[in-house]
Amino acid sequence: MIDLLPDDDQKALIDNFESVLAAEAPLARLRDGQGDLALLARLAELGWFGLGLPESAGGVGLGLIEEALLFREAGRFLVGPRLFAAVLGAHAAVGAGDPALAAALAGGERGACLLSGDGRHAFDRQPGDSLVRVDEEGIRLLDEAALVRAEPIDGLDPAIALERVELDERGVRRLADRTLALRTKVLVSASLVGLAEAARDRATLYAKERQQFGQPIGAFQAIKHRCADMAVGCESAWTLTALAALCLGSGRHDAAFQAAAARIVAGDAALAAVRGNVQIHGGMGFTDECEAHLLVKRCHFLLQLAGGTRLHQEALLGEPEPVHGR
Amino acid sequence: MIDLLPDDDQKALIDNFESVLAAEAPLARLRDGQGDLALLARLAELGWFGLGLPESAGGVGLGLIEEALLFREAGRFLVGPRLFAAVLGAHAAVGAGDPALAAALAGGERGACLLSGDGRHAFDRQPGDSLVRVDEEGIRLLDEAALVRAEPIDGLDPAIALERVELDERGVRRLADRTLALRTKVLVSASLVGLAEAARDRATLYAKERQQFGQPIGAFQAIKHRCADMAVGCESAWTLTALAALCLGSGRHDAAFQAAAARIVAGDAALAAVRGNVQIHGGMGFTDECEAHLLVKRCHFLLQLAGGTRLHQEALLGEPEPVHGR
Amino acid sequence: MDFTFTVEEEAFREEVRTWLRANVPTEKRPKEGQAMRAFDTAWQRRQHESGWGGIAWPVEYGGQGLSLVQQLIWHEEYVRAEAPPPGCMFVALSHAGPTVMLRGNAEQRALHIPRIIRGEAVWCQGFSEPGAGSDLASVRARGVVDGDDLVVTGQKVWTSYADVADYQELLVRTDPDSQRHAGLSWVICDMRAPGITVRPIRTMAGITTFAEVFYDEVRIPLGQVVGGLGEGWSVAMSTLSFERGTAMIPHQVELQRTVEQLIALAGEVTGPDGRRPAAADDEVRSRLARLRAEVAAMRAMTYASISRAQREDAPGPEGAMISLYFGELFQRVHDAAMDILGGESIERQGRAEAWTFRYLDGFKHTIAGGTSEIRRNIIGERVLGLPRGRA
Amino acid sequence: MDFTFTVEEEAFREEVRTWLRANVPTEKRPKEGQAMRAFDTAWQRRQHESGWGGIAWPVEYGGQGLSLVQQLIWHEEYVRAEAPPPGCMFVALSHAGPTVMLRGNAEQRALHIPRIIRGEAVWCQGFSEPGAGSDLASVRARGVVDGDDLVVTGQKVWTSYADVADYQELLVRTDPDSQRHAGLSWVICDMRAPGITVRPIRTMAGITTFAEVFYDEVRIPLGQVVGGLGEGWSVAMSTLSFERGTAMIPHQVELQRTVEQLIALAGEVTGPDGRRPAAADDEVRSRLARLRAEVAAMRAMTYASISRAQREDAPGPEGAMISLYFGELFQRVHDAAMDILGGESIERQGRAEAWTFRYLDGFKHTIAGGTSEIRRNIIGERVLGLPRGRA
Repeated sequence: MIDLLPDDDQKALIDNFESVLAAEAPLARLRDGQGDLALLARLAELGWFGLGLPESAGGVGLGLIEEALLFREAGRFLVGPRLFAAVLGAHAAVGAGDPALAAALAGGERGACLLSGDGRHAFDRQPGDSLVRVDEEGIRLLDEAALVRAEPIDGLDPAIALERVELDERGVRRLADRTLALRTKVLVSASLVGLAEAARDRATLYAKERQQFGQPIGAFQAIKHRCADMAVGCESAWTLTALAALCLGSGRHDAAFQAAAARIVAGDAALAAVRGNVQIHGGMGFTDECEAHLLVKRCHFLLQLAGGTRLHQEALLGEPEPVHGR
Repeated sequence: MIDLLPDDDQKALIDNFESVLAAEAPLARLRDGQGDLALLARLAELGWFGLGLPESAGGVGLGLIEEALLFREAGRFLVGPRLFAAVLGAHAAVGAGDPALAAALAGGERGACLLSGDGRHAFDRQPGDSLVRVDEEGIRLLDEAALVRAEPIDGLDPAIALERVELDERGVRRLADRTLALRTKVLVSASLVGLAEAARDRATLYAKERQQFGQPIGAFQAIKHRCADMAVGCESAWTLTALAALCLGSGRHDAAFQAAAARIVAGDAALAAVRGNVQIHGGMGFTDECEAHLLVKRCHFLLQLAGGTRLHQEALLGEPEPVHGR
Repeated sequence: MDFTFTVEEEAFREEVRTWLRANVPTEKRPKEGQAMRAFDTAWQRRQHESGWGGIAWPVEYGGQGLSLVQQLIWHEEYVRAEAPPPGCMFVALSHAGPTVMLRGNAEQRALHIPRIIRGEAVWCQGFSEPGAGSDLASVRARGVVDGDDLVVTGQKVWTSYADVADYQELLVRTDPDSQRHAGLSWVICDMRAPGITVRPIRTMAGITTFAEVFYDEVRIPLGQVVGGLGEGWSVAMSTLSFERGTAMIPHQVELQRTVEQLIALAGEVTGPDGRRPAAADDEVRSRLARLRAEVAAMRAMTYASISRAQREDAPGPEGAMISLYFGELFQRVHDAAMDILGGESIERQGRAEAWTFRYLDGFKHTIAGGTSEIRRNIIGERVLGLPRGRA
Repeated sequence: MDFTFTVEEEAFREEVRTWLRANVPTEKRPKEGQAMRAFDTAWQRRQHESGWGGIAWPVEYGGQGLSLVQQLIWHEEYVRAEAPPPGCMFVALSHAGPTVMLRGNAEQRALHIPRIIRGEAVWCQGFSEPGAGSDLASVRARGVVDGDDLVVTGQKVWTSYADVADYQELLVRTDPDSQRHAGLSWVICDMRAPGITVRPIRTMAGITTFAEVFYDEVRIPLGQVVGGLGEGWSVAMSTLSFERGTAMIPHQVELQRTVEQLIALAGEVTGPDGRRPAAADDEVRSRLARLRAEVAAMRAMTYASISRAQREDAPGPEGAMISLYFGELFQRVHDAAMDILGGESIERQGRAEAWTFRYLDGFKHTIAGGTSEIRRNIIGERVLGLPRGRA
């Protein structure tokens, strides 16, 4: 069965994600610098952190594709990186045979924060957090004690509390296998797609409404074609991200190939879309008041979250060509 | 004095080049596969090969900038690569203290053909030719005897007779200094500019004449903006090529920097323009009958003539930042 | 959402692979003329006789009526087996035949359908006209009713395989006062009828598979009009829904193979530094990885298109996204090939031949069947709902 | 054609260099508010007192009346000396002052010109309006003649330094029935007049040098109208010919320095492979070389523009080419910087600070003063003569 379109259950799930986030996560919330703590507590309550976690670990037991649908919507609404930390941390705990920790992370009783792949930054950290670090080799779940030094610094994305950190990884608790590194790529890709789609939709809407020289600016080919390119970027990035999620979810041989490819295509699509969205908004897009810049800043954050694009390019070149069929 | 615009003498020279070539070098001539031999004999007669050669070697004694003006027009009319061979060969002979050979090459009494920088190809070779090979280090003037093997092959540019060759460089007669390698870069850049300008002009003309959906296609932004990009490409490439010619002509410290930079910018501008010209011509541009493809093929030839773009990029990075002033 | 193959589909793949391995012609396909026609029709005949002719055609017309996934499997294995392209059989199998099935009368169907599937009749297409470019509705070739005939005068262009075709699907204006999409008729034109002149067009890649076709009072019996006089636009459009999600599959599979070949090429040729293989150069590697990722995205878009086709009757404007993406990606792949070939990129022989040919031939992919500019208009207006405006 | 500096020009360069070395302020320039105003005006005063104020201004107005090449030399040395930008003095020196010189009456000149050159008066510009975007002629702010005053009501936007300015060059519609370029007037507005409200605009880069300005029945004496009522468009345009080829010089010299700094940065940070410095990576090298070449082209285009200005009175549409090229090149340079910074690109502190600030701030370069789209229209229509058409 080849079906890259959501079935009815999945459609309902998407609608649910969207209606909750539309109500509770307007982008205006990002200006208070609270790191999305309140929103994330609410999402934990709704059970979203455990969506793809086995029921034995207190999760909902859905697949990676459903998790990707969640991160796509989360990307669209710029949900903070603690979502990554909770979901990936819980999966890591399951993989390491600690369902109680997984349940605590998924339920939000225990906090987790994400470290950058190179271990140099912590994002939206809270006292008592488990630390989650993912790179090409796999995932590390660290105790707070592993943090030798943490210095708050100004970040590009004003909605994320950034720290420069130094780690003592002798405190590493668990090292899970490579599939969690691939899962991370898929979820980052999905978030990038959501961001790209948000940019596409905002640019398109503005191009329909804004009049200049006597017609909506979207009637001018320079604008229309740029929006069209965003649409193609979103379509290519999402379909490939969905394919990667399905391949990894079913343990296909080409999962690593598709996951790296998805991250590359989604990264390029998102960067082009968020930048194009500023340009189409013109002078308005350059202001802090317009939300276009929030998408640009989040995009650069996501592009570094699990290593830069060149890293994924090397990973992709290291994989064999996928064989058709199983 | 900073003046990148031609003075009256230079304007007269450009007009002369253009009127002769417009009359004697219609692109239709390139279909007969004669390698521009007749045209080049005529240009030799007119003294064009010796334009930048000292009078003591039978030349006209003008500067490199005038030579660049010639190669720009030659590029526009796709004059064959034997022009490069004759001009560069004559300069090499002067540099090696052989004014008689220089005069013979400049006068067309002695033939010369160009080899690619990597020594693998010969272009439009005739029996008895001197062979001219330029790379980053300098220029080599070889006797025909240096040719161990020459195998005619099908080339991308149908107007240039292509051979795969093997050389025995023990027969190298002269090795001139690096300024001739830089001169080659400047002249290749000038030819690329001419080609880019030809593409810009043809695309613009077609966009004004061709009607579709009830108006000239040049009124559509997709076409108009592509033509505008060609115009900017031509302006940037020509002004930099002229600057490089002036710097090298007057022996400025930054000549190598400007020459490499010109070759990079001119190469990018030309490739974008010749490809855009095919696209703007639509279905017509895809035919053999339309001359647009001749520009594409010549562009790829020029891009390889003195080494690919990456080679010039490395050369540029090897130079210090130019100091302002002298 | 799902991406799995059933046991039956896997068995089907094995069957296809086995048959192709044993039956794909080993001789080289002639590129032009009657030799090419003989090759292409023989290959169609062989497929038909073995039960593989017309994989997308309904069983009642002698086809295989395969599911979309089976068609995907067929195309994947077809490219993998290096089977020859349908060539001059393409229009008959993928466009004219389906149109006659859908809109032709019983007599038209009985005459033409069996001859196509058996590889006995070759068709070409006569839609585009000189000067019309991307504006397909601006048909000027006239068809005047005179007794039992339509008398056709005018010109068509970009007709592939016109020199070897038996029939042409021809769009003419039969109502002289009509504008744009109205007043057109879709007729079956016998390419041997008096008054037809075929003039080959040489392309920038040096081949002559396209032609101009001139009509000087060509008499076509009214019985050859399909779908009725004045219904031409609707008839021409009806075929579009036949192919649904599958049209781009062969292109996608082929381009995927091309990128893998390019990666192999980069391991063989000397790189831009003149010392290491191209594949050792970081800039080349970055480009190759991006192309590999993009061709994977093209594959995913194709699967999404199949998914849509499984649910909907008519294809949506999303098709323009795949066509646009494919055309520009094809060109990026071959731009990279030219750079990787470096000094060899000026050759049309040996290792460079296939690459430089496709580089030149590939200019058509952003022009033919709708330029990239037109496709961006379609996406902007029909996918995103942006206003048409005054340009 | 020529590119040489005379002995006199070389001596001039030496003189400029020596003076700048001794006089460039060593303290850091405050980024906002009265502290910034004090800094910028003091620096202008110091230049003026040493005979370097108003290098492009005619001698009769207290300027230096330098030749274009001398101005070029000044700017090259100015950037090299890391001298501070003119900041809040920019509009007065480069736009409002020259306009008053050219089109003001004797009284207006006597009042304003000396105060500008001495760094005593700060000006801002009130041309753009909300919603007008690239359509500069769509001025809606009204000026109604009432006795000896013009009573102004409306709104302006994108006014730099409005919060510290003494005066504003203000474009209002004084003929309510007029359209587009007709019926506008150019007036000198005292920023302390009752009815003016300044609201700072924070940009995506986090700074507030722009503002919106609101006018609620602001009374401006008719004597402050420059060039006569209804002549506003012609007055606003007349300033354009003042700057001629020199406007882009500081940008060009600055960007050249930025690219060299980027090359240095690539030698310091770890590259995309996590092991070698970025400068060892072929892909990074290729991009850096291209940027270095392009900034050299920008320099050559600037010289060509100076060459044209030396011969012609009014600047041609070629200016749009440099502005377009600069804006997009600036962004490419900072895109590369973000990639080279890699993991550090998400910081706004330390080594990354200047780069990430300029990356964000640089979005304005394809928007402000004419978007890239508008500039391409101008080039297409006025340089190439393409038709305006219906979009």
